[in-house]
Amino acid sequence: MSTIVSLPDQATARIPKRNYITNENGILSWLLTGDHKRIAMLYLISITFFFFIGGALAGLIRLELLTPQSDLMAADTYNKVFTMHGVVMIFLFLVPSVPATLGNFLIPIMIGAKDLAFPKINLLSWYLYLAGGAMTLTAMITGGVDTGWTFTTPMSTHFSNTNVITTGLAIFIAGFSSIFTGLNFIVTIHRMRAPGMTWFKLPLFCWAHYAASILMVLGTPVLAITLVLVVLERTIGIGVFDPTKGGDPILFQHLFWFYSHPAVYIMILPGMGVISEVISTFARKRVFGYTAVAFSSVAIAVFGFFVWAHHMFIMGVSNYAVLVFSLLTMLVAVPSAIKIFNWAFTLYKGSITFETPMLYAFGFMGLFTIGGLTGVFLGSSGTDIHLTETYFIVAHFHFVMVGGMLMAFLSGVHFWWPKMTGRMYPEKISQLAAVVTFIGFNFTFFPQFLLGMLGMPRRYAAYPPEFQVLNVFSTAGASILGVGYLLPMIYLIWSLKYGEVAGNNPWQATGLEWQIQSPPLTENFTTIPVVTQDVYDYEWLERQKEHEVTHVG
Amino acid sequence: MSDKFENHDVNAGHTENEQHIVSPKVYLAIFGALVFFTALTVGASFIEMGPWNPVVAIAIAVVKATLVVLFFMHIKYSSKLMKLTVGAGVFTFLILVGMSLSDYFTRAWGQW
Amino acid sequence: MSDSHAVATTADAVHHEHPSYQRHHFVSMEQQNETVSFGMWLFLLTEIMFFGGLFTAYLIYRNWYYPAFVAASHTLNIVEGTANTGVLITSSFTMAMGVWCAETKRHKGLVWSLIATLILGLGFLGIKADEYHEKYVLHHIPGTSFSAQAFVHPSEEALKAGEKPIAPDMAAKTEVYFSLYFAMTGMHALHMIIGIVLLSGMLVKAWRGGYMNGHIAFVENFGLYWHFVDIVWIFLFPLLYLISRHQ
Amino acid sequence: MGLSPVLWQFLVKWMTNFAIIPPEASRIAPQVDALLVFMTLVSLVGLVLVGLLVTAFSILYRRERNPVATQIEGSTLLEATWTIIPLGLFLVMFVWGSVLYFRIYTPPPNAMNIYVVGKQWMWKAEHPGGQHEINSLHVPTGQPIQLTLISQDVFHSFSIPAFRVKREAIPGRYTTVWFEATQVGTYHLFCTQYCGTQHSGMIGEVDVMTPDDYKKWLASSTSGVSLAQNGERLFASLSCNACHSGQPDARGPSLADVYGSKLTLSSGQPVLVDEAYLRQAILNPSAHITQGYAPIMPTYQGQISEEGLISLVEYIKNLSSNYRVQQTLNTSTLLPEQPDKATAKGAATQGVSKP
Repeated sequence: MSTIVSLPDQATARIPKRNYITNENGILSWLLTGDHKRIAMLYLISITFFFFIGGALAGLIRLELLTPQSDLMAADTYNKVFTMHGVVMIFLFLVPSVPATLGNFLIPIMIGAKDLAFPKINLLSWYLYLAGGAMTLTAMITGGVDTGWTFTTPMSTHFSNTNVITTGLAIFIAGFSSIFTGLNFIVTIHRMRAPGMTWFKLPLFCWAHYAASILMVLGTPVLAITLVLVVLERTIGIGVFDPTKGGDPILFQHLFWFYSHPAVYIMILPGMGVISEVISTFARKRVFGYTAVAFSSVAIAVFGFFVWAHHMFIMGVSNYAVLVFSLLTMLVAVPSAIKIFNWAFTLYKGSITFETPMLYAFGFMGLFTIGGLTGVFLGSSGTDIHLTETYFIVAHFHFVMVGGMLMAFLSGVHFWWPKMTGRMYPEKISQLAAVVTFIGFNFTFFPQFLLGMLGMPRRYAAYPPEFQVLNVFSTAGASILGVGYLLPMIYLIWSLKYGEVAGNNPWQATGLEWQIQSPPLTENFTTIPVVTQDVYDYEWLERQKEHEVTHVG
Repeated sequence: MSDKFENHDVNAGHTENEQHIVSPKVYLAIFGALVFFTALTVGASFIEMGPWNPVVAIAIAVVKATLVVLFFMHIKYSSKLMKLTVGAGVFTFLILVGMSLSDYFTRAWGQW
Repeated sequence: MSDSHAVATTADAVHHEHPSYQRHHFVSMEQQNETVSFGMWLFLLTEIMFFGGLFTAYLIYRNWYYPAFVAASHTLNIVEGTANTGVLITSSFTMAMGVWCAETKRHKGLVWSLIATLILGLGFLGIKADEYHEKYVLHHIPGTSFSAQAFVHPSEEALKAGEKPIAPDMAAKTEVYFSLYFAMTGMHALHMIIGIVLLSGMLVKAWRGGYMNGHIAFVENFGLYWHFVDIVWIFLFPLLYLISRHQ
Repeated sequence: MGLSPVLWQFLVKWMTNFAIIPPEASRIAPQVDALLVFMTLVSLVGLVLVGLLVTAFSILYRRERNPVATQIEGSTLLEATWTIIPLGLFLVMFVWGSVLYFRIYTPPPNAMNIYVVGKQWMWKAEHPGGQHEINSLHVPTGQPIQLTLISQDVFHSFSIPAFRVKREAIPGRYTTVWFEATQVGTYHLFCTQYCGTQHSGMIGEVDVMTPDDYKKWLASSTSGVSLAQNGERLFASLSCNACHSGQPDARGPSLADVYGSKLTLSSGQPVLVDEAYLRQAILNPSAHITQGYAPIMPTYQGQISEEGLISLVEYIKNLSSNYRVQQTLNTSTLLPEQPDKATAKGAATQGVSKP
């Protein structure tokens, strides 16, 4: 199979001596850095750490569900394990994953800026993230928490006697990390663009992050205040969510989902941004209908605020509210459909190669399509009654988040790895890993759709024996999936030392980030670029290369 | 170098480099208005107006807040982007309040 | 493969003299100032939504338990509440004047405005503390010590003032009111305290002659924050203190 | 090798038990399944379409065959197509789903009511005839059954996959769902809302019986005291009848035939008297005062358990004359005058909450 990879001559090629990694030495130069690229790397390390913690917990869950009885662990342990899995994966991995690592690293470079608008706040947000993570781990080690990541009242306020307060405050703090990241991105994209970098020359990656940032800035504080109220209710018993004192537990649901539904768009939108970049690069084509894809991101962000009560259809909200929220849910599904088809048609008349990031992107498209369409099953109120709170929800959510978001994350990490480290990852084994991940994923989560259809409720430590076969499939798939995730971990670390030198633009991609050295200088650009070319302008790139050949070569 | 940064930002629409300095007279007038409206809202709450009491109270609060935002916080003299930002905040706030309340108000409509 | 910057076609070698307070990644001071104030506004948006959750809760329960909200609201000290509104509005005014003084480089004016703002801010908290203390005495702080007895059997003077006894089940709902009262004014007071800490630091710097070189982004943005806290109070005051005072 | 017999066993088990949907055992189930099938088909078509496009383009336009890409800006027509067609399909699903939703949550007037109380970690079903069941539910075929659900502690969710119905049991509020079973058999009953440690133990069985069998079961498992009878005892022991005596000069309104009627509250609001209203009027009386009466009723919050409330509600629902109310009142004149103290004496009666 042919490839577009063009690496410099390995015999002579060297990683540039001066770059953001070698610029300063010593641990303090990392811990006190204001450089968005270094902070991105710090984030990359810390979210990987939490991903493997969350993954280990997922492994425990799957092992427990291998048999119908709760034999590996007692029911309360199981409850703590799945709660921690949810909390760690959602608040400490999925929410910061692409934005805090790839977004942090790339957004300033993509728009031609030297750094994010507020480098110190960027660093602060990493420390807040760490503080939140440390508190979560503390809560986990000192007895765990068993409310589920949704902290449903009055369970979390009056009936659970586990570390709800610690975990709640941990999420509160991690939430502010997310707010600051989002705030930084919005300001940066508005104010720091290089001359000539108009809104419609922004890479779709930036549009997606812009949309996600709006959700972070406007949604997260509502979660924060809700958790504060839960903590106050636990500590002094204020009774805002307590039915015995006249409070309404459904109000908690409203406030919680006002954040937590947009949160899934916070998680998926940056992934969609990655996919746009990757598909364009490996099809050598401008993204089909750039404007539609850009605006669909913003549409998802705006509509994302209008649909939260679809998590509460059977919870006794008013039937009129159910109608309205169900209708709006159907509307928010449309921009996602637009994106999928636009990506598919980007391939049309392209010149396609199949490097690892592209394989992950294909995986994303398939799995996200399934995840999105099954979301419609749940958005339609009549079928929601049967499917909600079963493994169907679990499968749907994991198709979107793990199948969608994690695929996109891995796609992006591979795609920008040469830029971040200056070295290529080994192509063959990483293609293998992509395929293994895809197969393992389907084995793990597709049976869960069937379990959900059959009515198996989620969060069950023990289940009726007739569901065992599908659960065994799922657990078997999870072990394949685990291998799929460990492989990149290993070969990416290996490539740090032994990978081929990547050069500036191994993929022949058009983004500004590919026109500078890899790894970039601390200040990204020696002089601020003036953007004259269009976005995804491959013809410009060709001319540029010819120009170089005639003048340099 | 700085001149290159002007006016390329078509949508953001920040056009003025000169910080608009609001004169103390304006501040004093706004301060007077705020004190007046505070007295008005306290007074209004002692008058029986039926369902209009909360409406009047909220309306006066909105007027006061608008005055503060426009003048003390300089939004009147700021770029479109800033105005849009404030608008977005208010809009999302209203979504949160309005759509949550819509559930509560319509619960009484049916037998549910 | 050349080593870099294919894009940066126009080599712009002209370097202006940058003031020391310009951060390296900004091209110009205008860009820096606009960026910082935009960032501040976005932060205020998160604050709006932060209080938004509380306002939602307030509006729902006010609708459900209107009699309890009326009765509980009447126990608040309207004189202190109104005085506090005045204090906060005045502090907003002095803060605005402080920003003006900084803009026009009036050192004395800035220092005195900030001192006035600080005193007014502390005054607000003082009055608030007195109100909280009154609630404590009356057992109106939610939690174990809460008692709604005063609403079921109002005292002689309350009856004279026109208060009517309310049924015990509705009286119990005053706890929801006071929960929200303390949550909302408590969050507001917390913002005030944070503001006063920042203000003190700013005052010290201003005292030593800071903010006179035109770099007044901190003063301006602190002003935005302070006004925002004022706005929150502008809404809290009628919602909490002025429910059907005529009854 | 060691694994293969195990795997084989599983495969056989799976093939023989293969099912992707639970049995259709209620009148609504086939209707829900019809929509599910429609959605699945649409999803499959969409997925296959995307898959085909991606595969075909990947083959046709791979670099070997098409070394130079043709840049295309986009196509408004195509984009409009894949905006409008999905939108149309989603709207069809929305309308169809909403119709089903209203069917599932709107009980027919002739539905037989069964109360279900959720608590950590069991379901207690209370039949009007006084049959109590824990983690099981006996229902006849061919008869619409309405479940009135409430939780005593945290959120629970009452789910019967074979009937395709599910409803949250909320603390402090009645919710309802209804179904009409069609197939005799035993089906799963799950709590699907995570409710604490033994969440997965909060499962039970729904026994669907022929109407005849059901009658036999009713007769054999009655506790001897119907809900209404128990409610009557509570009514007397809590001294409700002291005020709600039905006499013209009574301090409380007459409760005979109050269920289902439209009352005007003291605030001037009209209100329909249903289970939820009755429950609220006992716990939070002051907001539910009938026009013309003084707000003197004490609250019974914390004094009656949810089961007790259900009994009272059921009693009031079935109260069509005040004859027996006055009878009990006359026979119990020996009881002390203070209504509040009387509860101590009545604590033995089932339903009064024990501290």
